[in-house]
Amino acid sequence: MTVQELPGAAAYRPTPPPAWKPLTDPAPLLPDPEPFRVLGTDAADGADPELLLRLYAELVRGRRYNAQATALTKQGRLAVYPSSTGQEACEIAAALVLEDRDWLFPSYRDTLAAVARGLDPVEALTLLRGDRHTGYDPREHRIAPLCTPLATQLPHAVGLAHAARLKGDDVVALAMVGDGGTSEGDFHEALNFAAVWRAPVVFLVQNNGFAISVPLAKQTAAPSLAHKAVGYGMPGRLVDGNDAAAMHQVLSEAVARARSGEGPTLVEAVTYRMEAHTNADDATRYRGDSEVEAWRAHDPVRLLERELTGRGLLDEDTIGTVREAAERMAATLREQMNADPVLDPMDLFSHVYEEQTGQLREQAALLRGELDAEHGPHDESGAEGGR
Amino acid sequence: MTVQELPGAAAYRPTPPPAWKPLTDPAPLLPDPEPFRVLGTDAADGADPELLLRLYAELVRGRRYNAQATALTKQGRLAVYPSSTGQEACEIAAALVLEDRDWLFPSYRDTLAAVARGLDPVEALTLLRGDRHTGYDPREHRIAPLCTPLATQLPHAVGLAHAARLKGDDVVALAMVGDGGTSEGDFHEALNFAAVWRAPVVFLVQNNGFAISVPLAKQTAAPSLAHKAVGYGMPGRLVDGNDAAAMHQVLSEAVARARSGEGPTLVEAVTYRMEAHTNADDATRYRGDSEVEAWRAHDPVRLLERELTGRGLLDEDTIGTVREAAERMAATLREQMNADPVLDPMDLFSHVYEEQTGQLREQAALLRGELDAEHGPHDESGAEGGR
Amino acid sequence: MSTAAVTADVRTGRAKPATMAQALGRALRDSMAEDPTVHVLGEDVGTLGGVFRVTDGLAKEFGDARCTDTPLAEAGILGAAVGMAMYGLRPVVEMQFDAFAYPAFEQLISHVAKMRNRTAGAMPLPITVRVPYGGGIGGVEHHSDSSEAYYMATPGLHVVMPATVEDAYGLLRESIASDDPVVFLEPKRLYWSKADWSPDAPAAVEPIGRAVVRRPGRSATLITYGPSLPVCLEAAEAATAEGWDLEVVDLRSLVPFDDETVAASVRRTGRAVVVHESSGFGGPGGEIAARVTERCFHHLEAPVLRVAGFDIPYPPPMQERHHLPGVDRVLDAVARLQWEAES
Amino acid sequence: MSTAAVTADVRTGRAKPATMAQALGRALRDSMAEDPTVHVLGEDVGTLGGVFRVTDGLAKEFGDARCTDTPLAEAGILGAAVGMAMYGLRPVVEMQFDAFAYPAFEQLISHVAKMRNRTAGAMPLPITVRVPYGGGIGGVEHHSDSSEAYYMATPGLHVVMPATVEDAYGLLRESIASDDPVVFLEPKRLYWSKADWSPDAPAAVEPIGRAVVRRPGRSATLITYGPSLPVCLEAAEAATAEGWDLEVVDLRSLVPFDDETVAASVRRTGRAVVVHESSGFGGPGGEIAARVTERCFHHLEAPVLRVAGFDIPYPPPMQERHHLPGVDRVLDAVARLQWEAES
Ligand SMILES: Cc1ncc(C[n+]2csc(CCOP(=O)(O)OP(=O)(O)O)c2C)c(N)n1
Ligand SMILES: Cc1ncc(C[n+]2csc(CCOP(=O)(O)OP(=O)(O)O)c2C)c(N)n1
Ligand SMILES: [Mg+2]
Ligand SMILES: [Mg+2]
Repeated sequence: MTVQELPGAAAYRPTPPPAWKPLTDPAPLLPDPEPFRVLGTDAADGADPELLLRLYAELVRGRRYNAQATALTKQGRLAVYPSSTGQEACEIAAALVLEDRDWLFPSYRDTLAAVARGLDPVEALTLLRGDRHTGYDPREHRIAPLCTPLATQLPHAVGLAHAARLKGDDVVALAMVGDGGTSEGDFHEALNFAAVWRAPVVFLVQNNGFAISVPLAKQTAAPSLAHKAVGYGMPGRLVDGNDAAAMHQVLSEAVARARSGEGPTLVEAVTYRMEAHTNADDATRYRGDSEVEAWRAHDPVRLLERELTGRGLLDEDTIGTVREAAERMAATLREQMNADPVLDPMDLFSHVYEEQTGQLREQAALLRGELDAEHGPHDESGAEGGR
Repeated sequence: MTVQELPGAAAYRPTPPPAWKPLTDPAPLLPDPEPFRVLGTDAADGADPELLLRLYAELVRGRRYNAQATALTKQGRLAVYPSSTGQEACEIAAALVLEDRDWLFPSYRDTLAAVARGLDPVEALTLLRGDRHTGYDPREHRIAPLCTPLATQLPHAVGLAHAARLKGDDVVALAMVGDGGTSEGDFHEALNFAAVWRAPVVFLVQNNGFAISVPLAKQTAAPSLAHKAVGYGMPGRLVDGNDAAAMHQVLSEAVARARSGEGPTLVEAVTYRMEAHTNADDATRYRGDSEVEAWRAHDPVRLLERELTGRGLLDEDTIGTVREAAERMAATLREQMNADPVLDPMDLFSHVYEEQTGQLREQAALLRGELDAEHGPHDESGAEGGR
Repeated sequence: MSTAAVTADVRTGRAKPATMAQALGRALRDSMAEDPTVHVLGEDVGTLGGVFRVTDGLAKEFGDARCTDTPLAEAGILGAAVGMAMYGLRPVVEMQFDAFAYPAFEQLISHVAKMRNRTAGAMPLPITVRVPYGGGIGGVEHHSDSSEAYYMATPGLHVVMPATVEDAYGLLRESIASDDPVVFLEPKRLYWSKADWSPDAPAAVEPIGRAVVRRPGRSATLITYGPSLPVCLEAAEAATAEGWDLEVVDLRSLVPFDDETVAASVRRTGRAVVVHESSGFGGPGGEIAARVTERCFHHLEAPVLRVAGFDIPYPPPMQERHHLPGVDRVLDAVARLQWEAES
Repeated sequence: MSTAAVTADVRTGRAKPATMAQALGRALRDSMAEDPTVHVLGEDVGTLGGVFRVTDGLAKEFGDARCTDTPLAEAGILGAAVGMAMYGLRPVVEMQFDAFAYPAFEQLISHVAKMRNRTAGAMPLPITVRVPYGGGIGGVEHHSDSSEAYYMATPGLHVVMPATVEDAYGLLRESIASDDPVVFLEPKRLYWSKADWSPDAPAAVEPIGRAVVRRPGRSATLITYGPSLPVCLEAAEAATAEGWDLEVVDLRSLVPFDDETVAASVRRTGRAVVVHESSGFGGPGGEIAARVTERCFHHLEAPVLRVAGFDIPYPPPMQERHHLPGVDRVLDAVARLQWEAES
């Protein structure tokens, strides 16, 4: 249309832009200004004691698991371990709010969530031991492979949840990511797809204050990470990530919301990474003791322990039993991880494609020949210790 | 820290999460629920008549430019043209609010903004004619190359604005993107960097209702695209994109804000693409006439024309003068575009690197030989008509 | 003939002229009809039917849950497809143009290509990524890239490139049926190429991984694929005037690579030229020439030569004919195959 | 010796043992000191000094506006660097690991590589993208990719790979000074390799684009670069026991590629093996073998062979030694160079 073709001024009625209608009402999407808490508040009165005790036992076990895994790096039994010490309430709640048929999408830091969901700790740790990329069948456990490229697992969770919904299956996906990971484009694209598709997904951001050495203030200028939700048209929730009861409640609500077809939720758990980024990291380079100490006073295990003790739900005996169980788990793990995994080098070629290509067959033959020359042709499998 | 190492229960003081302090106050960041308007409202009283007349002349010229460029595709003089008909108020305002030293980052649809900024229309159109990727020196005009990969120009604008700020230069970057482009990861990353760095950038989203055939409702579930701003900690503004006075005011304010060191702003202009996506597109496949007609009643040129006429600032004579100037521009453009561009095929090898690599020299020699064989070795330059 | 009219003919089943775009659309349709887990997703694939109209009619026939217009974000699209495949669907993703697949690169390399391997076979991803690719259609910047070098260098991906209408249908059906991820490169400038083709009894084609001799010959072998096949066939015809009888091998897939067919041809002819549109340096031609030489060294009368796009960013439309390997450039390379050594 | 102690020595100027990581850090420092437009940006490059400590001390010495910890988003980092370069800065971007450069692929391919060309030379982008790359350090999934095939196939990028401490310093200085974008691939497992090196009078090295003969020999040429250079030198030593006198050529850059030095060597020796860690299929070896064969066909006693990483996703740490080309695999390839033909 040229200027000449415009309708005459007489016929012209100025109006507001015709397409303007807000897609959703922003008010209910905004997070409360303070992280939601249960422990130490009146809300704790309504909490189910059994659930609290279960959470407590899991937290203690989780703390012990983290300590044991870190110890295994010192003994050379794990190549690397990114500890979730201090973040156990998030890890445990994420695992516990899901039904068996639901899916968990952990990041590389979330072996504990996988273990709390029931995965064998050794299977959860093969990636970090260095013998297998994924030590378990994701479909059997409905736990996606531990994901190292940050935030890339989030669109997977959306696609899976969407697929389940299309099939009419009652399945929710819960995807975990760090504060640093929220800066990646994949975070944005995943949340947008989820909201547009109303996919049954819960996004759990563990804001532990750092991405390796980079503090949150260099990561975002947002009021909170939960405030990002409104930009996608989904609700954002802010929770005290060290309060296991609060975490359990907020995640349960988000899961229920997803399950009922109302779509995704973004949950920001405010927590803290008590250890270095991994055993290979030196946290003294970028943060002081006083910050760590301040957080130690807000420890998730202690927070719940105090609540339970104060209510008379926990005595020394029970604490002893819980700790013993955790110790047994640790001892088993230690023992299992002390054995060298048995690896077959020929596996390198087994799963690249459904059917080996010509060049893979050639390369397999080459390696076979090398191994034969090394071990003698009698060693049928070529299997050997991993180290 | 294992459970065993935890401080005794007596010494334990539960506290709110130590790190919790909102980075910014969300309230001022949220856009108003209705797009900001000036024309036809009381706010128009305060508008500068000279500015309104200038905007009007530019809108008419812009409309004519769009019509002419579309006509050139029919005559085979442009390979393709993505028209901004209906969006002229956005294009013109974006160009006019910038100082000479500022930078414009246009998307592939924004040749009009570049032309309104003073770029020779032929230079602006070489990309779409098909003779050169970028027909001008971006540094001379402070207009980045028209950007085809959606949203990828946004981080460039941030980096440039940041660099200028580091150098102490008073430079603002204004970057343009479509509603569809907001779904890309680069949009997210750019806005986040801008906010964290407090870079002097204005992000202008032209929400024209469609990304090719995909309507906004399939693109986002957000209350508005401007609501995304809060997730980055920057203010979001919602404007009637067909109201040139409103566009000019809001963008001017955002530019001033950036210039004063307060950081970036996200502006969503609610507008409509009156033509098909490009001349190659068939819009009847995805939208009906009634929607287009509704928007025709809200045409940016007419909206301003009516305001000016109503205020007695515009008479038939002035309208005639303005239209004549637009016609002259169109005639010149037509004429200039009727000439075949003169191209040197050897240029293919001239600007890949500062210095040609060995293989480029070999390949240049090969082409040279072919051209000599074709035209005879007397044709020194190898230059030839482009079609 | 209008697009609609040709389509109508295609649907009747009689062998009638059909374009490659139509055959591709029909392959999608037939795969979706046969297997309810096949889902198409991408930008503008639904209501519009895709910018090349390959997905035309699918949303109407199968609903937009089966053929979905997504938000505009390629990493999100492919990432969502990964999740859908994890749940047992068989997603077919359309990337609108070659260069617009790059935002999805991380998802493709770090997840799509690796998932089967990292889960020891437990979770293969049957995803087909359709990429309209290559030049010759007058596209502006970023609309004409040949990106096969990136994909073929990534273990875990299949890389398939049809060059004929029959293969467009057959290879796409097979790609969708494959439990492995396939990058399916559709030569844009062949979308409107036509062949007599019967949609209801489409000719069976060789499986993925098998190269096909499109023209037998004895003097030298032209090794090619996708958009360069017609160029090579034309060159072979023209070459008869010079007394050369050229064999033309259509690779049809870069991964898997059919060493047998290619090497057998070159052993027979003793000379070879690899022809592709992608840049030469670091492009497929180097791999192909090296493989052929490893296998046929003592049969070679001359080094395997390469005719490829120049090592430059894809030029503007008005310059593209200088960049694209054409018949003359192929014949010039054939002429450099040291024929004097024969006498 | 602790890292700090070695650094102290490096700063005194006397030739003392220095690691490649230290030489790289020193190159950054010297470039920044000399040219105020040089800016370093990336994840953890500031306060932490980078996960490999290459940028250690830079933020302290130059302030965090010159050495900046960015938000965690690789496309954003590289995209911002593009804008900074447009304004006249000279950004040096650190990608934390090879696979974490993939999110920035679109920015790299569609902008960084093309900007000079698309603006007809008006707006070159002097950006250096440092990528710690390759395996052999026991890294888990996604931490050991060799991605040079992607970059070398992209016209407009330089691709540089140091293999020695001296080159690490010299090539990085030159890359930063270059007005063209450089993908600078730092072999992770050589970060801690040492040489006697004088930081205040660093030895001048050959410019980018020049290959260097690291060991002269007459029997055959090993063509290699980056992490595989030490393997080849070791193989050449071991080969003397078999009576082979191997020449070892260090390419130092894939783009530009030094055809002259490589071809001259192979013409002399008549045999060649290309060795690299990157996957073989579609990897640099094919291009190199093809180029060498094109140029040296009648001098070759055997086809150019390739020893490369297998065509598989990079394996878990406990399996990586089977994947990485080692001395034996190189020697086995040398043995297959048809020596019997000589007699
Ligand atoms: C795409 C990508 N870029 C960079 C990295 C390297 N890296 C691993 S962990 C990490 C920090 C992650 O921080 P955050 O998301 O906050 O998670 P946290 O470590 O705190 O659990 C970085 C940069 C990566 N894994 N993936
Ligand atoms: C990364 C990328 N993906 C896809 C495309 C193809 N494409 C060109 S324009 C367009 C729609 C853009 O919509 P919007 O951002 O709303 O801008 P508009 O066309 O409405 O101005 C698409 C999908 C592209 N140019 N870049
Ligand atoms: Mg973190
Ligand atoms: Mg739009």
